[in-house]
Amino acid sequence: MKGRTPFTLYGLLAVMAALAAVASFSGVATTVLLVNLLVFAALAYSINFITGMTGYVSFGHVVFMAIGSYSLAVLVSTYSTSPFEGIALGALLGGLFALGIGAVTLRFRGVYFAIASLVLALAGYNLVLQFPQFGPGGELIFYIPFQPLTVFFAIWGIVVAEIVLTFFVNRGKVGLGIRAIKDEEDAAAAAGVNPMKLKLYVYMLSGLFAGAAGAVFAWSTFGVNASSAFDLTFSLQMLAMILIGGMGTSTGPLLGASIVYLLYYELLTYPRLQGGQFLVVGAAVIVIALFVPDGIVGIIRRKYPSLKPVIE
Amino acid sequence: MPAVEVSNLSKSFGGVQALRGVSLSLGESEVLGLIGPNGSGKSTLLNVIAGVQKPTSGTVKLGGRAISGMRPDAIVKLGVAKTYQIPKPFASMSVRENVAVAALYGRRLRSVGPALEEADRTLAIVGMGDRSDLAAGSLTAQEKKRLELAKAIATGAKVLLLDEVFAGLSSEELRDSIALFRKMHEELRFSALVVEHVMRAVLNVSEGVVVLEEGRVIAAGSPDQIVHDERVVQAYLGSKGVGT
Amino acid sequence: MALELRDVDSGYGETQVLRGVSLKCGDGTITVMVGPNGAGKTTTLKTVNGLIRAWSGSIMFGGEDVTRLHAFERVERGMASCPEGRRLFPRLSTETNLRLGAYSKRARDSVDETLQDVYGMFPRLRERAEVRVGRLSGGEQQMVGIGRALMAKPSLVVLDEPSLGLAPKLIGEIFEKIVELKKRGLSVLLVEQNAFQALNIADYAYVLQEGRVVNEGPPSQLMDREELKKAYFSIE
Amino acid sequence: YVTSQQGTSPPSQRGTIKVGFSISETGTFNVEGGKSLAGIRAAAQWINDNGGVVVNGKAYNITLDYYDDASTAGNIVPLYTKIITQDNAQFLLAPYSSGLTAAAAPLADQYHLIMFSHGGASDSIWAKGYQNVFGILSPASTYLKTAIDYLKANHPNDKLAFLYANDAFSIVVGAAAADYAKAQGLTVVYNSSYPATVTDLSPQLTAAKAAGATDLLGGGHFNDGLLVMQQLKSVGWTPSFISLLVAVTEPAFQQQLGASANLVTGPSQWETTVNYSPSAASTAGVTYFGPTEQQFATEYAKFDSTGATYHSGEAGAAIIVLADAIETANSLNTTLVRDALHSLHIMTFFGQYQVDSTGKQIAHAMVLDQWQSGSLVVVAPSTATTGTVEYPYTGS
Amino acid sequence: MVASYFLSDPSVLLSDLVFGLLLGCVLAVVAHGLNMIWGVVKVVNIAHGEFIMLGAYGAYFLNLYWGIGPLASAVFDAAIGFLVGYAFYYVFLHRELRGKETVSLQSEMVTLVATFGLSLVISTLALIIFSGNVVGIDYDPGTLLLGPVSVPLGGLYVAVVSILIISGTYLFLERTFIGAAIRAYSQDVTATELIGANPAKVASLATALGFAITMAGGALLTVFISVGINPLMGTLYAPISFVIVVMGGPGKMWGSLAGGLTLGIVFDVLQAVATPQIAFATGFLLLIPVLILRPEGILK
Ligand SMILES: Nc1ncnc2c1ncn2[C@@H]1O[C@H](COP(=O)(O)OP(=O)(O)OP(=O)(O)O)[C@@H](O)[C@H]1O
Ligand SMILES: Nc1ncnc2c1ncn2[C@@H]1O[C@H](COP(=O)(O)OP(=O)(O)OP(=O)(O)O)[C@@H](O)[C@H]1O
Ligand SMILES: [Mg+2]
Ligand SMILES: [Mg+2]
Repeated sequence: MKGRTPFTLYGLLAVMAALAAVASFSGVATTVLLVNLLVFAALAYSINFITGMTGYVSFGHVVFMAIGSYSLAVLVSTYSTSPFEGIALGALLGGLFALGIGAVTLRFRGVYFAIASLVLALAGYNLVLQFPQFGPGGELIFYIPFQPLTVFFAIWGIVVAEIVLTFFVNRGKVGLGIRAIKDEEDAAAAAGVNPMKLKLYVYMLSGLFAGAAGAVFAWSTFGVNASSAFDLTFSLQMLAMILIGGMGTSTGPLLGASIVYLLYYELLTYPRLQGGQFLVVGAAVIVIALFVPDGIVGIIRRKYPSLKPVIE
Repeated sequence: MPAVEVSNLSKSFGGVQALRGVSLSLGESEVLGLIGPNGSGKSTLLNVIAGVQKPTSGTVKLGGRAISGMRPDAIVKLGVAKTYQIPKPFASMSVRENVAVAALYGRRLRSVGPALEEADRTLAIVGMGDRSDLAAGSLTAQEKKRLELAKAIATGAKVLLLDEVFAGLSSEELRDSIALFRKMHEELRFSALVVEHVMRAVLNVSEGVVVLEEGRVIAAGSPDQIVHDERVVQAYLGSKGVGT
Repeated sequence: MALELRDVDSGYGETQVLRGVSLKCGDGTITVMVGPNGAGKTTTLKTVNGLIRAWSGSIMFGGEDVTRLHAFERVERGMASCPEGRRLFPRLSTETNLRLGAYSKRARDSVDETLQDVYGMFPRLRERAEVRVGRLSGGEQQMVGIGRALMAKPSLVVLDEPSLGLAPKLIGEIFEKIVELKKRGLSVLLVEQNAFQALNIADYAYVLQEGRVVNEGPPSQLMDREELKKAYFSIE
Repeated sequence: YVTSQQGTSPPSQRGTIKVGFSISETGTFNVEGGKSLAGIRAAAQWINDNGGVVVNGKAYNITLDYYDDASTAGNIVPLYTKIITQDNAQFLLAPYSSGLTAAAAPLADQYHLIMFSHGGASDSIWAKGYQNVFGILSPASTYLKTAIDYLKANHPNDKLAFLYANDAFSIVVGAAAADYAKAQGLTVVYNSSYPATVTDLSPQLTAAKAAGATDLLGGGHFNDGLLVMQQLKSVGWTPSFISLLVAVTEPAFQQQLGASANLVTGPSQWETTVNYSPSAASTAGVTYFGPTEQQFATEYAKFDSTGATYHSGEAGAAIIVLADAIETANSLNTTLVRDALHSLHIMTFFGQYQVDSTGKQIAHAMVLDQWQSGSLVVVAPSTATTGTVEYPYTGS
Repeated sequence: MVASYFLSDPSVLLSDLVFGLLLGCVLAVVAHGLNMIWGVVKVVNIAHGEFIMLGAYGAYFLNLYWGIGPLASAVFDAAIGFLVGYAFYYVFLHRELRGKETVSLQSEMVTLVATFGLSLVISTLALIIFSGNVVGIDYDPGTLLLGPVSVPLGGLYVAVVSILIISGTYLFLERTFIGAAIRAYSQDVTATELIGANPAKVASLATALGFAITMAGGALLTVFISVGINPLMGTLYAPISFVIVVMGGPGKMWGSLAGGLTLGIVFDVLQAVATPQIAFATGFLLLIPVLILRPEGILK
């Protein structure tokens, strides 16, 4: 591992550079499309930290996204700050909340953790409605100029940071410890791994990036609304993306997000499918989950073992 | 000063009293055998010392310092490592990585590279060098036990708590394993608490033997004394067991 | 012939483990298989009870070709096993685990009697009847594993290292129990590292090495009894 | 001006005006979206069949360029960017709901295109300083005004309970109504909101009853409207006057509740039964534009056999007003059409249209409906009524 | 301000408790089907809500065309659900689960995502076929007056039926061989096979039962809260079901009832003393202390 050329990282960064070039030089329609794609990729990477790496299914992950969205929306609409401050606050609060929440919920394993995270999303929705600061019915809308390229580079930066971190976490000390936890948590502790510390660390990263991505999402939609900010479908989409791409890997989330989002968007704008696109998306998700259960990275790993250094 | 000092340790699970005031001390570099009928509390004792379970009462001291109640990972870093009676390998990781985890975290190494090197050394010592790239999940039952031992050693622990690492070996393998153990002990000078039902192993590796029954120490002494202790024969070895 | 393997190949995924294994287990006899670590003993038993498929060759059980049958179908025909690692249901109680052993139709009706039988054999388990099996000690779990196999009222029991983790006193008892099973007309296929005691009760033995049967015969022919005796309790 | 004679210029030689928008055919707003879409298509079809939009003597057909936004805010920006920059739409309609409208509105300003909002009634949209966004609807804060005016005039001693959903729209409606009622000197004894995901409202209803309320106003969506009605029965409370948002004006409300729907009232932007007509327009001193009520209903039936609701009306009306503004400006230029939209004061089948300087609707009036013996009767305001309020509600 | 009415009139508290209990039973019965599938077969059925919805539509159409009441429809729904469950097992789960020693995390994720896809497909189809318009059943057996408290009979019937269903499944799992095998399956698939049970048969039966209960639950749901039946109604009940199952302890049949009642009472009583938002937030967050103090659910 040590000294091995990090092909994967170079490859991913090259892809990101290419995306930046495309976003800068092709039309606005492409740019906004890439913004959405990268928002999903950022979310997929964020849930990958906790679910992909440790196997703790974060069912209510959308709650961190909501924290980010509201951070930005409150700052921009109430205090008229720049969206960048909103992203910073979203990331900060996302990370802090993850630490606080994780300190309690990461003690629960398996389904218990999954549902503990789910109740936070359900409760969060109701709490947002309780406080008028988050707007009537949890809706805050704001008007700032439409600057697709600025939004693009904000989310681009977030994804690049996630890629680099995912890569190094996976390769490094933490990654080895986390894989041990994923397989046998008690035995990991008996080997000297402090499971809580490692889990909290990746959960914090996970919350931080989900917060940042949520903030960009609010920016790109000029507002936030309680029922969509806490929409559990987001959590499920994130899980589907990492499963389809390849759980825990540094290429998987980007692959999964691209496939799911582009398929979805293509179908959305395919005129004859109006209203029925979810049939196709749903069917595709079913087929991929059942027939390619270890994701695209998994297939490549099995079929072309020689490509391993490039994809992992 | 003894390496590990256990005083008056009790542990109950709901109604079950697994340990009832166990005291024993394990000297520096000493190998102590721990035997007793099934369910007499041997594994529980190891678990409590290693911090995997919290004692109901009593204390465990390591080099004079109380460690009872500490987290297992903290105890490992202080130099106490345990194997699982039912092996718990990190199944999806390679054998090498399994051991590297223990080296990396047990010895507080900073990066993966040196840990892998340490893992290779340890695997060579326990004779599993040729298995290092296999997924730990595909090892045989015996190899998984050996892997447990390798992990414990790789943590750099000065005190090993070994739960039935000699079980299930054929006669020849047992002979080799005993020799291996002695060699390692000579080199590494660790102290060890060896839980074992295979008497040949207990008698050959340990300087002293402690016998548990229903959570109590019922006898302690040299291997020779123990084999001939009436109570031990009665409760554990079985009258027909010895010598036949 | 209770069981007969003819020229069986098998393994995991792409890895072949067994290479042309043939063995027989006569009606009402105890057949023991010994061999070094990794020889393929467990793999043989798994192929016998159907947890893995034979790649080629055939498996006859009670005069019927069971090569293509699922594990549960073999149980239904009277083959019960206590596998490596025991495979108990950790969150169910001891008693439920045992009762589940009598799942197959042949055993269901007499479940209560068989249960008393098993408790008679392992009184310790009666005390632990209501405890979740996952919380039992290693040896106690081993007893549940053997007990559960017996609950199936089998004509053949397949045991993978039943003495593993048992106290010496109990090991002696276990082997006595196995002999008792034989007396009741059961056939036993046994893998044991406790070669001395195992061969002591065996009618016939096989030695496996690297997936092949390298030696077979009545135990008396296989090994020098005196040497074994020494090997067991000697201080080296 | 759209002539009612066919064939000013044969449709084949006409130009086209592309109106782009996204609509919720799936997701949370699928029902409202479906009704809106049918209304839009019906209105556009009617205009095209009746001479098109005439600019400088040339007739134009309205073509619609739309996508399903799945009720999801994340889809709005990519879809509208595509509509604007790739499909080259000349005018825009907003999506359904104020949240989605907020995501689309900045693009209208950025690309200097008119955007007509037909399904976003929240007042907040008009407080953001958009240049090009116009509304057709009465804003949320005025929804229950007609009902309160009625109570003030006829039953000033009633004690009012307000119970409404906690979503961006309903909470503005409810809170503004409670304030308005107090300002009118009525007694408000209970005032509470609930999340749309509520599963049991009996505690609220019991509390309101215990507080001595005689009238119940509020609601939010179809589901909770129904829930309120059912649980009124189970908690044993029969208010004298009930006015609920959204649910009441759906035919399914009456189908499901049967007799207990009788005499329940609800505010509505529009009903197929309202009688805004050219003669009503001349009484009000404004011009009438577009299809009559009857013509719209006939056209609508071709696109949706289950009948028009106010969502159909408001969305259709947006197209009609837009067409009139283009003809008034006699240009397709955004700035000129925008000026026209600011100065226009007309009546359509949907009611009056006039906006303030922010683009917010000020002339359109809400109506109050009441179920009477199995049919929905418009009981207020007087300009649109087809019957009078029956009081009190009896529960059967 | 709400709290004061509540304090001044004890019958209000009593009403809220009664309504909370009834609500709890309704919630319990819709969660119960999930408990079978998820707590027992370990399949996180994200499409749970969609099957509740289908159950509700089943009751609606039976009522519409044949005038059958929701309670009777529940039986019919259960039969359909049973078949659907079998189909579901063989289409969705069999491939993934067969040959596995235990239901691993990977398998849980796979079935989770696959059922997510299924929920998209079903709700989209439902939108196309049923249209988004809300429908409902006009079924009102009246109310029972108990002093100052009025109890809706519909709710009472549902409560009784849900308790019957829960006791039935409890007895089935505890007292029959196949029931015990179902519990065993979730812990070790290989071992289930070794006791002579066909794992596919065991798992498919559990799935079928789970679906039968889920769809029957959908029908019962239309009684107490006949809030509109619509293609998206599942999104409301699915998350609540998940919380209830964990609160009561997955795989514990009475756990569904314990979880349902807890949520029902907390929701309704707190709705009256505080706000509904606080009530829901508290009800959901209550799961956390429950998990800390009783890691395996409210029931022992
Ligand atoms: N988590 C637990 N919950 C309940 N009882 C337990 C638990 N762990 C152990 N026990 C009980 O405590 C007793 C001691 O168990 P322990 O595992 O220490 O025995 P042991 O001496 O290691 O036995 P063996 O030689 O069979 O491995 C046993 O009766 C066992 O059933
Ligand atoms: N699940 C598995 N996947 C891949 N290879 C396996 C698996 N289980 C066992 N093997 C391999 O098959 C070979 C034979 O293993 P088996 O378990 O049959 O040996 P054994 O004779 O029972 O040894 P022991 O005495 O250690 O129990 C070994 O080389 C082992 O690595
Ligand atoms: Mg033990
Ligand atoms: Mg073996």
